[in-house]
Amino acid sequence: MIKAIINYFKEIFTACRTLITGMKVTGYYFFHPKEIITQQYPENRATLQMFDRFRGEVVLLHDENNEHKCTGCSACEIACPNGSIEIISKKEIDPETSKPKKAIDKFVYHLSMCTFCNLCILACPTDAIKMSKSFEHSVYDRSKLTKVLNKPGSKIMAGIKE
Amino acid sequence: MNFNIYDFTEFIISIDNWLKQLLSPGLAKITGMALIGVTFLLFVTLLGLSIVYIERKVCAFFQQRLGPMRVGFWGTAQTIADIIKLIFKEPLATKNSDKFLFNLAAFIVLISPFMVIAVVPFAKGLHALDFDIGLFYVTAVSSLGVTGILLAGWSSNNKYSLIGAMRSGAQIISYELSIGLSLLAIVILTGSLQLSVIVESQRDGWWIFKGNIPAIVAFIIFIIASTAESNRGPFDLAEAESELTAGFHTEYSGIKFAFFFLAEYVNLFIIAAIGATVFFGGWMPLHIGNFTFFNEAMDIIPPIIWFFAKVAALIFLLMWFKWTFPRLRIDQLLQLEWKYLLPLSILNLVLMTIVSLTGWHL
Amino acid sequence: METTIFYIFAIVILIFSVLAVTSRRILRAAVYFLFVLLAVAGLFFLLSFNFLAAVQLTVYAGGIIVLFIFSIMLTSQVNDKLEPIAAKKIIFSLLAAIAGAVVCISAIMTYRFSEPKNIEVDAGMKTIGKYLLSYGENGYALPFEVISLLLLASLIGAIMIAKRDNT
Amino acid sequence: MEDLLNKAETQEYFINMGPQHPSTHGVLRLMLTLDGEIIKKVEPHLGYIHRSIEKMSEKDSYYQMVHLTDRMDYLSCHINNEAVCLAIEKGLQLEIPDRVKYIRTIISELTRLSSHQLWWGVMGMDLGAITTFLYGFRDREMITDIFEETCGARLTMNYNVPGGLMFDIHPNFQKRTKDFIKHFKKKLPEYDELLSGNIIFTERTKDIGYLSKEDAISYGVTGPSGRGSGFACDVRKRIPYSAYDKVEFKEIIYTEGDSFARYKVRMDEMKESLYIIEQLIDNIPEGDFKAKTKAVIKLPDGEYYQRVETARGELGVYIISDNKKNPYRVKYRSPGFSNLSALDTMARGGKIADLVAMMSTLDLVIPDIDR
Repeated sequence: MIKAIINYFKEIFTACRTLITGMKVTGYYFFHPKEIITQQYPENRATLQMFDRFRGEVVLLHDENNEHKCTGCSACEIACPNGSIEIISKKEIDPETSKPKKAIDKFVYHLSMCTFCNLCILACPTDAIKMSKSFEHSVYDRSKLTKVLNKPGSKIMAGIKE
Repeated sequence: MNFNIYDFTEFIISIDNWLKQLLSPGLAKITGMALIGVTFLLFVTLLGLSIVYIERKVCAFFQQRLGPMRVGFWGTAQTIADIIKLIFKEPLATKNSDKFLFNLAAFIVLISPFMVIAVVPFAKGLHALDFDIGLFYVTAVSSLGVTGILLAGWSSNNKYSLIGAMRSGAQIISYELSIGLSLLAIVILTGSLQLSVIVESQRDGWWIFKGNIPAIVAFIIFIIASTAESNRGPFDLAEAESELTAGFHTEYSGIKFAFFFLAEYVNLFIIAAIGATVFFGGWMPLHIGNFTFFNEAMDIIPPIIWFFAKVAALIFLLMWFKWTFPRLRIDQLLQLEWKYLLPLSILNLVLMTIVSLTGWHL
Repeated sequence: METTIFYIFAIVILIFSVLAVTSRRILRAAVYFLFVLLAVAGLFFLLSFNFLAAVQLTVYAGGIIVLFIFSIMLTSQVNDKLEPIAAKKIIFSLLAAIAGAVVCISAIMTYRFSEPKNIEVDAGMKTIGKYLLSYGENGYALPFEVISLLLLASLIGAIMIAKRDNT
Repeated sequence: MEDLLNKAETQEYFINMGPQHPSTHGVLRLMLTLDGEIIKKVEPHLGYIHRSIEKMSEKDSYYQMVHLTDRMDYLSCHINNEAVCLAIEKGLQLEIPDRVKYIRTIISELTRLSSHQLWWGVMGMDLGAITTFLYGFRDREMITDIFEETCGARLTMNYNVPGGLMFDIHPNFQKRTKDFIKHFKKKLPEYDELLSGNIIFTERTKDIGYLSKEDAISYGVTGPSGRGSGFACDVRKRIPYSAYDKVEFKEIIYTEGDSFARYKVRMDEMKESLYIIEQLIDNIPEGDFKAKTKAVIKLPDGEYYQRVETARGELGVYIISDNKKNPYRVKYRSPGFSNLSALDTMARGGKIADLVAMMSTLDLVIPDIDR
C-alpha cells in the first residue's frame, strides 16, 4: 500500500522531469537567437549562390559572337524521358564546303515537362547544353514555360561536328 | 480630472462624477456602461492582435525561425493584415448545417471571456466589477464557454467537428474541478473570494512565496488545468489538427473563424491574469517582508506594469508548453485529471488547511 | 434605471421561454433555454444576490445545459426535427397554461403584499458560508451534509455504470 | 441492471480519413469504422496518386527508367535509383568499380538519415509537437545541401546511372559529410530529450499498435517497422549489396512490436547509419566513377531481381527483358504497400489518435504505395 503511494508520487516526479528536459531544449533555442537558421529569401537574392551542379533548367550556351555548339543531332531529344526537348532542324548551306548541312532551326524546351534528370546533358556529344542555376521558374502563363533556347540569329560555332 | 498612474480609484471616480455632472443620473449610468463596454471591446481586440503576434514570434524563436517579418517592422502589422484578410473572406457554411446555431456558436464562445475580463483587477482601482464572489464568479462564467464549442461542433454537420466538440466538452468539464480546487487553496489563506482583497493580502509577499509548498503545488495544478481548459497544446485535442483537421472549428471561415481564434487568445490572457492575481499578487509589486528600502524601490514601478509583466511571463510559460510537448490522447487526458490532478488538489487543499491552521505560512 | 433593466430581462425571459417551448429543433430549444437561464442570473445580479447568480451560472447554465446539449448531441442529428404537435395537444396544453396563469395572476392580485420593512439582507459570501456550516438556529449543516452524501452516492453510481467494460 | 447496460448498445459509424487529411501525409484514404473514438476497422483506399510508374518504365530505355524511381519513395530516392541500377548491372554482368560502391553506400546512408530525420519531425508533429518538425528539417537541410552540391538536386537527385554514377563526388563532399556527422552527433541527443524520453510521447506510443512477429512476416512488413516486431529483415545484412559487406553495423531489432519499438528502431538506425558513413567516408578508393556501358543498353533475355533496403523497408526491383532496348515488364515491390496492409491489424481497438501515431511509425510515403 505504502509502496503504491510512493510509486504514485515517483511517477509524477519522473513525468515532470522528462517534461522539463524537453522544455530545456526548446528553451535553449529561444534564448539563443543566434542559432536561427531562417534565410530571408527575396532579400538575400544578391548573396544567394546555388551550387555549381544545381539543375535549374536546360540552357543552350552561346558565346559572345552569338554562336552555339548545337549541331541538331537530337541526341538530347532521344535521351529525354519526358519529351521535353524538341529539335526542329533545317538544312543549311555550309559556307566552307558549300554542301547542305543539318542545323537547328529551333531548340524547343518545354520546362513544364522537364524532370531535371540531367540525361540530355549527359547525352550531348558537343557539350552544347547545360543546366543553369536559375530556380525561379514561376510564371503566370504556362505558355511562357515553352522556351526556344537558341537565340535569334545565332549560328553554330565553327569546327563543331557531330 | 486627476490622473495617478499608481492609483486609478480617483481617476475612475472623477470620470464618474464628470458624467453625472453632464448627464441625468440614468443616462450617466448607461453612458458609463457603454464606455466600459467599448473600452473592453477595444482592449480585447488589441489583446487578441498582440497576443497572436507574440505567439507567432515566440513559437518561431522556439523553432529557430524568425516568424513574420514582412508586414511592418519585424512583422508587427502581420496580425492586422490577417484580420483584414479574414474580414474579407467569404463566410462559408456546410450544407445541411443548422445555420442559426452555426452562426450563434461563434458569438457564444466570446461571451464568457468578456464576462470574466470584467472582474480582472488591472491595477489599483482599475477594474469594472469588484464582487465579493470574485473567484467563484470567474469559475462560474468560464464554464459557459464550452456551450459555444459544443454548439459549433454539432451544428457544423461534420463528424470531425462533432468528435472535437465531444472531446472538448469532456475536457473542459473535468478540468474545471481542478482549477476550482487549486484556487480554493489560496482562498483558504486569504479568507475571501474578492479579487481586490486577494491582491491586498499579498502586500507583504506573493502567495506563491508565502504559502509554503501547498501554494506551489496549487499553482502547478492550476497552470496545467487551465491550459487544458483553454484547449491549448498539449491539451489541444479539440482541434487536434493531425487527427481532426481542425476539430470543432473545421467548417468555420472568415470572421467567424476569427471569433474562435480571438476567444482562444483572450482565454489565454484571462488564465494568465487570474493566475497572476491569485498566485503572484496581481498588480502588487514585489514586496519582501519588512525590507522597507527594497519595497519602496519596487513601488516606483507602476502597478499596471507589474500586472502586465506577470501576465506576460505566465503567457510565455503557457506558450513554452504548447511549443514543446506532444498532444495527449483523450483517455490519458481524462486519466491525468481524475487520477492525478484531482486527488492531488484535494490532498493539497487538506495540506493547505493544515498550513493555514498551524500558521506555517508567512 | 433598474426597473428598465428589470423589464429588459423580463422580456428576454418571456421571449426565449416561448421560443424554447415552440422550437421544433431540440438543440435550438436547449440554447433558448440557456438564454432564459442567463437572463435569470442577470435578475439575481440586479438584486445583488451575487452568490445566487453565480450558482445559477455554474449549475444551470454551465452544468445542466451542457448536460442537455451533450445528450442531444449523442442521440440526434443536425437535421432531426420534432414532429409537429397535434392540434388536440396544443389546445389542451394551451388550456392548462391559461388555467395556470389565471391561478397565478389571481393569487398575485388578491394577495396583499406588505411594504418591505427595510430589512437589510446580508447576502455576502461570509454570511452564506457561516450559515451553510452552522449547526445552530437557521444553520444548514444537516442539509449540507445530506446533499453531499447524495452527491457522493450518485458519483459512485456513475463510476459503476461507466466501468462496466473493464470488469 | 446488467441487462439494461447490455441493451444500451452503441452505434458504429463510418468516417473518411483522407484523401485530404493532414496526417495521412498525402492522398491516402482510410475508411474508418468507429465506435465512439475506438477503431473497429480500417480500410485503406489507394489509387489517388497512381502514376503507373511501372508501365511508364516499359516504354523507357534503361537509362531513362531510373529517374522515375525518384518519384516513388521520394524520401529514399537514391536507394530506389540504386536498386534499379543494381538490377540492370546484374543483367549486364558489369563489374562495378569499388569507388562507385563506396559512394553509393555513403549516399544511401545519408538518404536513410535524411528520411529518418524527416520522419522524426513529422512523427512529433503528428502527435502535436510541432517544434520537432522544424528541428528535424534543420538537420536534414545539411544533408540536402550535400546532395545538392554533389548530385545537383535536393530531393529527386537521379545520381545513379546503370554502370555507376552520373558524376564523380564533389571535392567538398567528404568535408561536408564529416561536418554533418559532427553536427548531427551533437543534435541527436536533443531528439531523445525532446521526444523519446517525454512522458506524453511514451504514453502515446508504448503498447499502442501492437504487431506480432508472425503478423509482420505474413504481411511482409519490412524495414524498421518489421524490425520493431522482431523480424530480422535487413537486406543490408542478409543479402549485402554495394559496400555493405565491407562495413560493420548492427541490425537493430526490437521485439516489443509496438509503436515505441518502431520509433526506437529508427532512432538507433540513425546512429548506425552515422557509424557506417564514418567507416567509409575516409576510405573511398580511387578509380572511375562509372563502368563502361554502351550508349544503348540491351539486357539479355531473362528475369532479374534485386532487393535493397530503403528507409522504409525492402524494395524489390523485378525486370523481365526480351533483349530490346526497353524492358518487357517491370515490377517494384515497394515497402510502403506491404507495410500499409498491416495497418488494419494494428489499429483495431485503438483510438483515432493512436491511428495517427501508428501511421507515423509505419512511415508511409503515399507515392511509394501507389507508384
